[in-house]
Amino acid sequence: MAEPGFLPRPRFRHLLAALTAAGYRCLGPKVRDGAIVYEELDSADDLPRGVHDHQQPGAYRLQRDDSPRCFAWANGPQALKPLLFAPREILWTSAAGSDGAIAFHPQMPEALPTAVIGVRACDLAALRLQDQHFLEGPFPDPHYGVRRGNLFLVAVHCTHPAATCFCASTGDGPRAESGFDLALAELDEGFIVTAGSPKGEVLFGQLLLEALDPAQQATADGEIAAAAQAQQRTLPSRNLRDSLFANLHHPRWDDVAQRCLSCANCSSVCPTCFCHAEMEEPALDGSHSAHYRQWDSCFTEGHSYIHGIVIRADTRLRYRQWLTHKLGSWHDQYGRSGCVGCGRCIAWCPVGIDITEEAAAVCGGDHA
Amino acid sequence: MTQSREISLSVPVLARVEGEGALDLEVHGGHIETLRLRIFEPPRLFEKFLEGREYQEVPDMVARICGICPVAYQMSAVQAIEGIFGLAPDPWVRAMRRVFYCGEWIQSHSLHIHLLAAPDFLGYGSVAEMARAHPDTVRRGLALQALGNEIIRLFGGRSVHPVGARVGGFHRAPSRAEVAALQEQVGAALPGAEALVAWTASLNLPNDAQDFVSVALRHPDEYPMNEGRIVSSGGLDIPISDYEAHFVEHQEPHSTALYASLEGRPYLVGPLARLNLNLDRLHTPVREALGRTGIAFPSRNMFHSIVARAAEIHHALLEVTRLLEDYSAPEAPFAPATPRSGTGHGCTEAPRGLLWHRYDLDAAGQVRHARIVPPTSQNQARIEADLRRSLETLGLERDDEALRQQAEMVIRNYDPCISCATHFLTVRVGRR
Amino acid sequence: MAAAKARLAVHKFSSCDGCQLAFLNLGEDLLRLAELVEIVHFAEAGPVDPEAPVDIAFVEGSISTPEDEERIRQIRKNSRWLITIGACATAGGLQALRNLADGPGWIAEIYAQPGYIHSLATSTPIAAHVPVDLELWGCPVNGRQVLGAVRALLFGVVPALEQDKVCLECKRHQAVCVLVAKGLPCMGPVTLAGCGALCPRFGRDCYACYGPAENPNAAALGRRLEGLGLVPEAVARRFLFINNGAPDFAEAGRHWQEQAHDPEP
Amino acid sequence: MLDPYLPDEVEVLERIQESPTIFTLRLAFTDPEIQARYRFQPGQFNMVYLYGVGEVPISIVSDPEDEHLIDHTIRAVGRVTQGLALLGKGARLGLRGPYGRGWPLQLAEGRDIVLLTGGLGCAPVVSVIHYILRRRERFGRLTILQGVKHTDDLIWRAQYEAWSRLPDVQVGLAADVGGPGWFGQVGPVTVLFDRVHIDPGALMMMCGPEPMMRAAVQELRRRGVAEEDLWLSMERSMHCAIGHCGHCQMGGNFVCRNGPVFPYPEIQALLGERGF
Ligand SMILES: Cc1cc2nc3c(=O)[nH]c(=O)nc-3n(C[C@H](O)[C@H](O)[C@H](O)COP(=O)(O)OP(=O)(O)OC[C@H]3O[C@@H](n4cnc5c(N)ncnc54)[C@H](O)[C@@H]3O)c2cc1C
Ligand code: SF4
Ligand code: SF4
Ligand code: SF4
Repeated sequence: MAEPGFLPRPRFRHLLAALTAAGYRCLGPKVRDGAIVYEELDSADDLPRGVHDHQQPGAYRLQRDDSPRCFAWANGPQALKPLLFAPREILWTSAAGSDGAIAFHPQMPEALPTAVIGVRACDLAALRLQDQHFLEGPFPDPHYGVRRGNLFLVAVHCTHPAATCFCASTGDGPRAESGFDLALAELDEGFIVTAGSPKGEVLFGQLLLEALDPAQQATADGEIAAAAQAQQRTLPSRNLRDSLFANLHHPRWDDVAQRCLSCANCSSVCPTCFCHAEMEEPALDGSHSAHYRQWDSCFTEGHSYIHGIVIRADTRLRYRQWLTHKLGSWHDQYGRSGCVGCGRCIAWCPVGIDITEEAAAVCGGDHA
Repeated sequence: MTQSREISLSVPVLARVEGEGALDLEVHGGHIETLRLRIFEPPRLFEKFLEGREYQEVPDMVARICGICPVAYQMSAVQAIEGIFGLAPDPWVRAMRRVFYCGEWIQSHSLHIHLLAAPDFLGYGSVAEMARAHPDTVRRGLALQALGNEIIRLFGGRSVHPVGARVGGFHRAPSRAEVAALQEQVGAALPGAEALVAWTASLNLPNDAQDFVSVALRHPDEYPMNEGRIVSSGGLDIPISDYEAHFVEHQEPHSTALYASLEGRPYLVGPLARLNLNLDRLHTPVREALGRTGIAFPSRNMFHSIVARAAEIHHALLEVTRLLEDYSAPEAPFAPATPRSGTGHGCTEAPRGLLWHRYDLDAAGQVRHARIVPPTSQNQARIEADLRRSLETLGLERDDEALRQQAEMVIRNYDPCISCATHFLTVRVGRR
Repeated sequence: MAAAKARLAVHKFSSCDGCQLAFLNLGEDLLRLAELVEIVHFAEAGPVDPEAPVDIAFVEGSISTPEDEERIRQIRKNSRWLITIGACATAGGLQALRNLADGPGWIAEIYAQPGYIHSLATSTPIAAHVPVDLELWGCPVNGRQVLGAVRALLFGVVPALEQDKVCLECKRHQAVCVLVAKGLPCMGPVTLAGCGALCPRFGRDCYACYGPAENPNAAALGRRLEGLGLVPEAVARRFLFINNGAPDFAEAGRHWQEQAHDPEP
Repeated sequence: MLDPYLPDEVEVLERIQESPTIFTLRLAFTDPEIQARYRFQPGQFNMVYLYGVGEVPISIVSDPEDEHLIDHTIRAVGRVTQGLALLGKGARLGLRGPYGRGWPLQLAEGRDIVLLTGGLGCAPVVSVIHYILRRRERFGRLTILQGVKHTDDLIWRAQYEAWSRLPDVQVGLAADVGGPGWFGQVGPVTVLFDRVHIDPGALMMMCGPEPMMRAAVQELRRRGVAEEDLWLSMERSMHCAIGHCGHCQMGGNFVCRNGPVFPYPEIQALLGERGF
């Protein structure tokens, strides 16, 4: 791979132009309804220049100052998940003939080459896990696959972790190490650009980058290292599997059940959670029917419903499923924890339940 | 000896009216002894529920008075409350409220014309029957109704009990793209709306001139909707805050609706009253379309209400087009409110006519008292007067079925909304 | 042998008519429905035959007069499937607020001659009077759910009901959480999905018009609302609103009303 | 990419009412090529799609070597299954599968086999009975144990009687609550272990309510049956059947993909643990 180059801030629009010329629609961070979300960028002016976030358990607020930086914030309410694993989509449709015959029609999403700018290290780690889940088993998911194949990822190393972040503890950030096409380190005066894939390399070549001053690299590295240092939260260990399953009857589960709303916000914002329900929506006249899927969660009743029985009827069992899966049985399934330390489930939990705190309380002293 | 036949007719459930009502008719010696439009929507006591609630809750609560015209209730309420807070809606809010309200007129009027009234004039029991013989007309009507709903949804998320309105403006401003898409639909619907005016006028409407007083809002430059002074064909011209000095509500034993009267007499509110009093405020194409019908407005024929509704649909579409021209979303879709105590009045033109509210708020913005006068109770005395006349003209010797049909047609023509009356209607004829 | 069309009725009790509009606003689907089933009673749409036996009876509105009580019993007898539509029929509606207060006193204050008004002191859900086969929540119900129920019954199967909370629906729509990002007292975490998370998508707090969801933790949400700065009375009002008669909300409302009058030390 | 979610059309060749609520649908793909390609193992399941209503997982009970049809024995308990119950010959459905891990029949060859089922007729095990009886010479002694709550719950009474008359087959029936004319034992299914001879070297296949399976496992372990010779068929909520939707998770296992048939050691830790 080529040595990193420097993209002066005024030339950032060249990156958008190059991506657009290469046929991508460009998604990037934008302020909408009081949060930073990934949406289609019309120009570099759409970026959240000088916008900073304050995140606390159950609270998220934005603030502006006159900083020139556009990526001086920690992740917003959603990672890449909704772009690939759609919150709701039709999987196939069926139609009934007058003789009762049924015809099935696959429904593939439109293959829209999409570039996402501003992706964080934790989100890349989560993407890797979702790829494993949806694509690497015996039955690759074509809906996810089509979107994944059309994705171009421009990562930005994290320099402004929120109070809820703990990617350093899970080993997934704040530096984006791999899984991107291009990576950016933001400095006041511009960006250090690194290519991370053959696709990225091609684009890198079109950017007419300037040579990098080693001092700039040092500043960037220093900021990233400081970002790791600044993180306040940690998980007791990277592998809590045995410890969690040894504590299935810990009183803390009852305690958290008093506070938890069983609202599924945490699993919905979690970039690795993959649960979904399949549903059917027939036309009124019965002539055709849509079979769709939508995000589900282990916090719903439907998640564990089997003919008349709900396996996890109460919140204690639901919260326990979430934590034991996320931090425990994920190891059995994908060889690592399902938590990438993005902190979203802490900030976006309406009552501010903190996964790191709960894990520590349940696992007590008995983790490695 | 039909003349001396004694009649006792009861229509226990009136079809194709909103809410439920009944009509009792007692005829004795060829004369109507009793004629009662019984509204038995059980009293829902909204005015009491509102007491002790915060001002922000009011728009969501009053919407629940009527599923067919929730926007009207919300608009009268926010007007009254903003009046107390000294909050004048900015031009964007004012314009978008009109668009929102137009959606309701279009929806409600199309529903009434096609689903409730037109089957009468064409001799069908329901729109489904009518659709078999007049598929295109019905389809056009349903499409207009759907478009009205769509306009409400753009500002309120749903057309029944929309969630977008608030004191100070709206919770959310639609995006430019959404507005552009809507504009396209509105443009496409215009020719159909214009044709609807001619179509309603071509129906075999009874020729039935009568004497009545029209009451409506009047605005210096707009066809009245979300503000104005209260005027009447009898020369009344008052600010809305003077309503209680001229209009009196009283109770009748058979009805949970309160009857309103103007200087002791029945009066008419609603599309025909509005049109009669505001012809000069209509958009030119609507005036022209009305001109081509050959009907002379102001009209004294109550059955021209259906034509007035069609004209208002046409007008509302043109109004939406005008208001959404060069649309852009504002910084904030609402102005923040600072509560203070006081009494405020709100009066807007619901699809069925004048909808008057009064609120007393305390310093924290909580409701101390509320009073709501819906259009249907204002029309109730007028409907009974019309019925009496109309049945006598038809001939009381006619069989019960004919009387019932005539009675229902007359009532339906007013588009009474019995839920609104916060009360309702069934016909019961007794002949002795 | 062509099977006889299913017979359908729509009945109304004390309500705003908004749920019936779920039918009247169907557009072309209304005509389609009229072809699929025989609509034998639906006063607002035309057919009037309230006593006819039917396969499916939709019931809007709450019970608030002695005549209502009798009528709903008759409807139950005449109907194979009795489905309530909306907050009024399912939980008593906004007007159930009178159950908490002085109904007759209120009538006296509004009507000069309260004796003319024959009304019960309460507004109660249909299920308080007769067995109900299916409850569709919402103020108003949405047409999609109503049609879904009809379609399922025509297929000969039990309709599927939405069970998730508004929060999950809100996330599926990728709305930004108004509680977390704006500190608004949103009821989404205890409210049944079905509206499409309209309020949060409009930037405002959900006011629970779809009623309580399964497994609602009203106590935890109440505490959170208080933490956002609501006084106990205001927390109580959040629960005692459109679905004040739903047991989970009624209980939470009572609790916070007590807190307001008798705050714990 | 092939779409793993998309069903193919099947036709009901025959419908057999087994009990008031249990029925068998005999199905075949309407496309003969798909039917010809279709192969499965006893213990595997299909996703059966009722048009306009939904999909449910149902075990395959027919013989894997019968290339012409696929049998499903179904109990009408909910929306989809009650809808399936209304179907007759000629009706069309959607089907995709087979899915999951079936019974360890290779491992079972030459050995005694004990089949233990609880509750209402347990379809996955019936398929094994048929399978073994048709290849009788390849297996040792066959023991069929069935426990029910009420004597009335027993279906296929005649079948059990017929099986019990076959050479080298023992049948044991137990009901929690006995009734008039009941010819089996009264008590939990484990009482049967004293009535029949179980060779500690036998392979156990079981299917039924989890508390029953747990009790049986404990009892059999006491009697010296090795952990890895105990095989259980598990049931969980399943929407996709291919390990994507997450509903069927039981700890680290996706029951649809890693099961539904498990050797005891693989699920030991969470078997009977409420909430998993
Ligand atoms: C591996 C395995 C094998 C099994 N084998 C058998 C067997 O051989 N015989 C047997 O009788 N049983 C078997 N079962 C059990 C059987 O799967 C259940 O009894 C069955 O799923 C119950 O379905 P139901 O009729 O209650 O439908 P429900 O569970 O009510 O409905 C299921 C479907 O409805 C749709 N749906 C659900 N909610 C909604 C909604 N809100 N909106 C729209 N659509 C919705 C979904 O598509 C869903 O898949 C097996 C189970 C498993 C796991
Ligand atoms: S089981 Fe729960 S934690 Fe695991 S993926 Fe599903 S929703 Fe997420
Ligand atoms: S932990 Fe928080 S976000 Fe998750 S379900 Fe419980 S209350 Fe909701
Ligand atoms: S968000 Fe809540 S209040 Fe708003 S429409 Fe939905 S259920 Fe009703």
